[in-house]
Amino acid sequence: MSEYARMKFYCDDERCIECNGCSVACDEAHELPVGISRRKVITLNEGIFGKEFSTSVACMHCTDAPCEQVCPVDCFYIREDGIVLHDKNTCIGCGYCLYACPFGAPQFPKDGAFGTRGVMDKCTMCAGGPEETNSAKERELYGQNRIAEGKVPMCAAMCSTKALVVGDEQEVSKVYRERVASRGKGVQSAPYGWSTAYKN
Amino acid sequence: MTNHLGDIQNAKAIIIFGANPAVNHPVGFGHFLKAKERNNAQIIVVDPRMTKTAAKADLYAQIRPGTDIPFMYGMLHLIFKNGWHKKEFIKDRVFGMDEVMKEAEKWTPEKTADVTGVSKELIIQITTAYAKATPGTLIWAMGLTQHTIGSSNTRLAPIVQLALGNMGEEGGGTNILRGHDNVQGATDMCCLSHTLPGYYGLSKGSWGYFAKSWGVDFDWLKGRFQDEKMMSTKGYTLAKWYSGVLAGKPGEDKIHGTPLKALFVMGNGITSISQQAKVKEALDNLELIVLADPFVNEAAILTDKQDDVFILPAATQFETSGSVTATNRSAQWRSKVVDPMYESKTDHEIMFDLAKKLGFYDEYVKGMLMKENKKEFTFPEDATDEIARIIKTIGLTGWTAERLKKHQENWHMFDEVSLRGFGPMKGEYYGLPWPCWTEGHSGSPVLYDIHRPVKEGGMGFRNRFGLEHDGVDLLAGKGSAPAHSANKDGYAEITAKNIEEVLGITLTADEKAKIGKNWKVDTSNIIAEKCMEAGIAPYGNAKARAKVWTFPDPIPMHREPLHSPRPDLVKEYPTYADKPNHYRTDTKYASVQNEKDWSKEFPINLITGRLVNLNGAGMENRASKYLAKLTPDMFCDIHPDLAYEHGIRNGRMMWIHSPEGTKIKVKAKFSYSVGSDRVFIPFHFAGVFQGKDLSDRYPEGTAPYSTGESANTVTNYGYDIITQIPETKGGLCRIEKA
Amino acid sequence: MNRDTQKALSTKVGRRSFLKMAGIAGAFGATSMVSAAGVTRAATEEEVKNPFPGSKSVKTVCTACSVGCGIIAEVQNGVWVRQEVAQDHPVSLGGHCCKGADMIDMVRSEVRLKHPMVKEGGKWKRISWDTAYERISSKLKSIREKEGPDATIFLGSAKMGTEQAYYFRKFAAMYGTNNIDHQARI
Amino acid sequence: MKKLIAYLLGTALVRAGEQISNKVPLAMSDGGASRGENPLASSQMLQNILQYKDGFGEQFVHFQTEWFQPLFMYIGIGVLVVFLLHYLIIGPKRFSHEGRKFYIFSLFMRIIHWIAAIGFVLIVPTGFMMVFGDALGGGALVRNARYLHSIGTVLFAISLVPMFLAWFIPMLPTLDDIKWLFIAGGYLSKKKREIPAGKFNAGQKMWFWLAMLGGLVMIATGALMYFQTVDVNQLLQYVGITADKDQIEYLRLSAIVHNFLGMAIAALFITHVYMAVFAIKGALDSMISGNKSEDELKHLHSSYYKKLIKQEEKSSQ
Repeated sequence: MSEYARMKFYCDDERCIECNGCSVACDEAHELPVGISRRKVITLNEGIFGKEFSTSVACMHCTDAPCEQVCPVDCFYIREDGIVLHDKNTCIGCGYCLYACPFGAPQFPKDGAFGTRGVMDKCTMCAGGPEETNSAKERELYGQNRIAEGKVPMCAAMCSTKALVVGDEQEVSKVYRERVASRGKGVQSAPYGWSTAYKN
Repeated sequence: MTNHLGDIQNAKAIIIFGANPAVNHPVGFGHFLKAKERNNAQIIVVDPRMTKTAAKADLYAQIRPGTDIPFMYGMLHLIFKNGWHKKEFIKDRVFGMDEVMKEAEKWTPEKTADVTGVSKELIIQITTAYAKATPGTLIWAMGLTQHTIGSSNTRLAPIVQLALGNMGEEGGGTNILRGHDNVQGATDMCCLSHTLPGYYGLSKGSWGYFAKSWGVDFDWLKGRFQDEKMMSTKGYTLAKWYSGVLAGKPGEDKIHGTPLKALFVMGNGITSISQQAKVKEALDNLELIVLADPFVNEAAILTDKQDDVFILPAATQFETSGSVTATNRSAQWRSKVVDPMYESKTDHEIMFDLAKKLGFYDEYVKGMLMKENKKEFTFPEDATDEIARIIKTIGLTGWTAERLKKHQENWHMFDEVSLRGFGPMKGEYYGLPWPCWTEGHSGSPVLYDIHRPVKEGGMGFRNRFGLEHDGVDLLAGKGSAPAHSANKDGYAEITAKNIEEVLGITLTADEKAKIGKNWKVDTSNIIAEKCMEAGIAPYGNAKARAKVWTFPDPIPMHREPLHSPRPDLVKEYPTYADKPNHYRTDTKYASVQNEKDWSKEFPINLITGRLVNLNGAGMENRASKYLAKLTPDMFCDIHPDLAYEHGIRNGRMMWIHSPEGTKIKVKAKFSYSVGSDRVFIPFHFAGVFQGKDLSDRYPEGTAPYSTGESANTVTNYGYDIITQIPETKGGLCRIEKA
Repeated sequence: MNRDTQKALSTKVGRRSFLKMAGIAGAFGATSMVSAAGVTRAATEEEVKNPFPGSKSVKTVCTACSVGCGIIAEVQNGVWVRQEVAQDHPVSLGGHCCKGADMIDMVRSEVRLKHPMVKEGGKWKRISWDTAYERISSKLKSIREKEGPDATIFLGSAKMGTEQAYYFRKFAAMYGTNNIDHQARI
Repeated sequence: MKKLIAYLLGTALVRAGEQISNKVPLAMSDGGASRGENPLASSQMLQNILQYKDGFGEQFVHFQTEWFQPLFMYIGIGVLVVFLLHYLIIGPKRFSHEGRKFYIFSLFMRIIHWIAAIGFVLIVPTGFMMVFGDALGGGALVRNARYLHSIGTVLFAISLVPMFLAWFIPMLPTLDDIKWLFIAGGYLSKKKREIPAGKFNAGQKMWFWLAMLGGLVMIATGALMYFQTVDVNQLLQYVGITADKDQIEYLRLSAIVHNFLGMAIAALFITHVYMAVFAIKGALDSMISGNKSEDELKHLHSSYYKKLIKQEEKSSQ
């Protein structure tokens, strides 16, 4: 395990300005149907000075991912670098992963039989799926496989203020610590959402 | 923008008036946030609405719309009183500050608080925070300009910076965030009714210079106009062109010129300018409408005109190449990505083709052939070089196509914070921010910076208005010339006459023969080259004018908006007298303001602004499903308290009525970002007019994914006294449940 | 329920490559490829590196706002297939807001105007460019002759390139009017 | 819709509703939830991350990973084993189908019953298929099972109201039921004797009430999981209940309830099938023809039989 990077997301709410760049970059990069937003930007306390803040939420690619645990058909698999992926051919669209997910990440398009809910779709950290790497089939089902190309996932790469950071846990933690330190405002133990996602 | 976005990271304090970079320039705002992290810079926001920018601010003042001048005077009052101003700087480099000081004395914190609606304590807190942290940068955008006193606003803001000595400093300056991608470039090229490219005026001299530079006969050019007088007469503006059509109708503003019959629009969302009802009426009354756009220009949807409305598919900027000037005066080269899609044609192709049909094609393109006496031109490269050859006023000489392309190819070789180049780009700043005086010049990342030599971007203030006024020297004081200058003091703009004296050089006879009359028309570029060697700014080194003696208000004065919620203050700060022949149309001021107490019937302030997912009239963004889904409907931000008074529920429809009798039907969206005395509406929607859905009027397959009421149907009458920019940020309205 | 993650990994992930990545705040870290043994055919270098074989990258600039963010467009056979990230651009560092992230969609939008049209008797009618030019210019000419050059107004755009804007101003000048303006007025 | 409900429920509730919708949500940039769109995409998502441990999320994960599949397995296998043993050891009851027949079930009721029956035949096995989806390898097979599960539910839902209205009076508990329970319906002995029971015995009543009330809950929870974005708070508001739990919590709770209740229903369904098809030979016939033989009726529904005879005597007098 240690040989590989452990990929994590971190959204800096001091920097996130709800520009929706990440969300649209993702929609666009993977050409998602309109009903799907793999990544969402959420603002709390809008309009209240001193209290408003925004953050970008998507699949966090959790350690011991609960979605993977509850899936009744075992369609999930976790790569050694921690990226949680799933097989759309196996998925039955039951929605259990959504119930298990603390981050509300799994999405369900209305493209199943008779316009019913189809199989689950979620952030792949731009790592595609089980189909052949960079094949047309993979792109159609899961979107781009930027990780295979050695590229940064689209949302973080296009984040306007570099609030959204992705990468190896060590690197992300470093960025986080640097920012906390330079702001000089007390040290939070870990980035927002990490204790839920990564149990540390 | 005097500085640039990366330079904001050098600021120790950032004050933002009427701008919302977090929404309008998100990537630019990243630099603001970095300033906060790296420099512990305080971000101060003064805005009628708690914007996304304010959400990241340390201090925020919810100002009453249209009272920026009182607020800034309130700041100046405290600055002068506490002696926080830079006395040396003012003495050497500013003209007329004493009168500003006198006016500022009146604006005590109490007085300011009363007018602006911001508490006295907060004004003091903000001023202290801002004045004490230098360098501080001052940011503004449309929130400051779109007022009847917009031009005064934009003068007082730099005055604050001058008083604090923040001009010409890294991390300081007045940084105006332009809207569209190439507002700066298009403005520099002066698609404006009162200037020629490069801000050359409409005088006979300017026309003569251009006729010569375009390689056409001046008399031919003159013959194209109605007469020589009209050649030097300002035209109608985008803001009020409708008056030119509606002239003569009862109740309409009188015009001074030919009534308009034909409209040719290329890439302009005229459904997003104020007085939409009038715009619609004007469109209906035209004989010919031509709209060239990649998407349907919604003017075609708005109008009831049944015939002779042409829509031409124009290519996007990704289907052509050329340069684009960013907000910081940097030029970037756009390479063509794909060929124009479908049957669309590039903008210039359409213009060239029409010029052929109208019979002036040869004259039109001749300027591109002149430099090397070519037979054929390549667009845009030869046009870029043509511009570089002609435009001296803002120093575009250095912007050759070759250099701009090299910058683009090497954009990774520039520093984020200073824009300074490395390696092959050493000695140049990214995009060669103008003035870029010569083909070897580095570009000027920070305007009016005297800490660096002219050839590395240094300069003083421009000498433009004579050498003295009322017996006061207008040239800069002793020792305030840019670094390494042959002349350490103030000096006049460089002409053929004074060049030898100011630079302390002697020209050869050959040079004397070639040299132009002055630096603005010196196509030989000898003046600029010599100036660089001597460390002299060709445009002189003068004082900045705090007082503009030719303006209606020589120093900026507060005047209430035409529709003010404070009738008591209207008496104290009345607007201007009506202005006749303002860009060919009579423009009303006092007569509107005094017509009645508007605030009785229309008690709510109406503010408009942008959304992050849309820009301009919004057509190109609403045509994207991903962007349209973020805001599927036109809405109105309304405080729950206000909504409750009117029985309006969250997510339900409401009407907004304007003093002009127009109305729009929009969805109410509860928000605390506005107080209960104002509402906010975004201006990107069109396709619905006063409650009537016009979506069946789109040609098949061209309707955007979302349509809505245009905010500018209800923005109030009112135009800036100098520029005729419409007052969209300081009007009144009445609301009711729909 | 017991999950055999190990099994899933070895069968499903085997043929892809992992990398240590530092995709952080603009730093496009060096990617060290540590590949695992393949069960099926290993993806070729080209397949892994480039899902759009033979495409070229074009540097250009976003048209949304005046910040001037860099865009790298991947073009394959004359089609803009992907909007790439200009992570090394000195102002934007690859960043985009939602509008910028969606530039490719603007160009490829299905609701773009596809051909010239004219409204006749309240109905939109498709016409050729030649017809459009012919009709517009003859109408302009007749208005110009009857009412003078000042009866026409040209509204240009801050979305044009600088050269185009310059030529737009020149167009009005040679048409013979100062009735020209653009968005800087608002 | 709201107007209709207002009419039905009276104005007091509407006023309560108005107060709710005028209540200002603290976070209004919620991806459209305040505009009546997907409640799953609301700003509540953020709080949900923090409150994950306090809500049903972890419990759902716990139940789903540790309990549901084994329990379903035990129930499935257990019930089958018990009945197999019962069949082998005690054996089925046989009644004479000669002689007199009593017309017990009208055609309408039989149709209703069979609609429900088809529904259940679809629902229960497909439910099991989903629970053991991993063993089946997921994919189209299990996905289609999920669709069938929904279709079965529609059939069941159609039958629910008429069945309830027609049978709920005879299904009310009586003293006989206690006696029936004491002797476990007589199924533990081979002896043929009269079992105390009305038209329906206590076992049938249990099944009826579980199928009706439990079924209602199953339909509600299932429908919520199926439609996912139907705003529960909004629905509750229509019936005058103020609640502000987040949608995802309702979904999680639904999943938990649906599974546990599903086990009980599945168990009784199997029982019902076993009884009708195997344990009492010929019992099925009464749901086909509507007739029950006198022998069967006399023994298994003795009280009802007596009542019928008494009525007969009365009418013949």
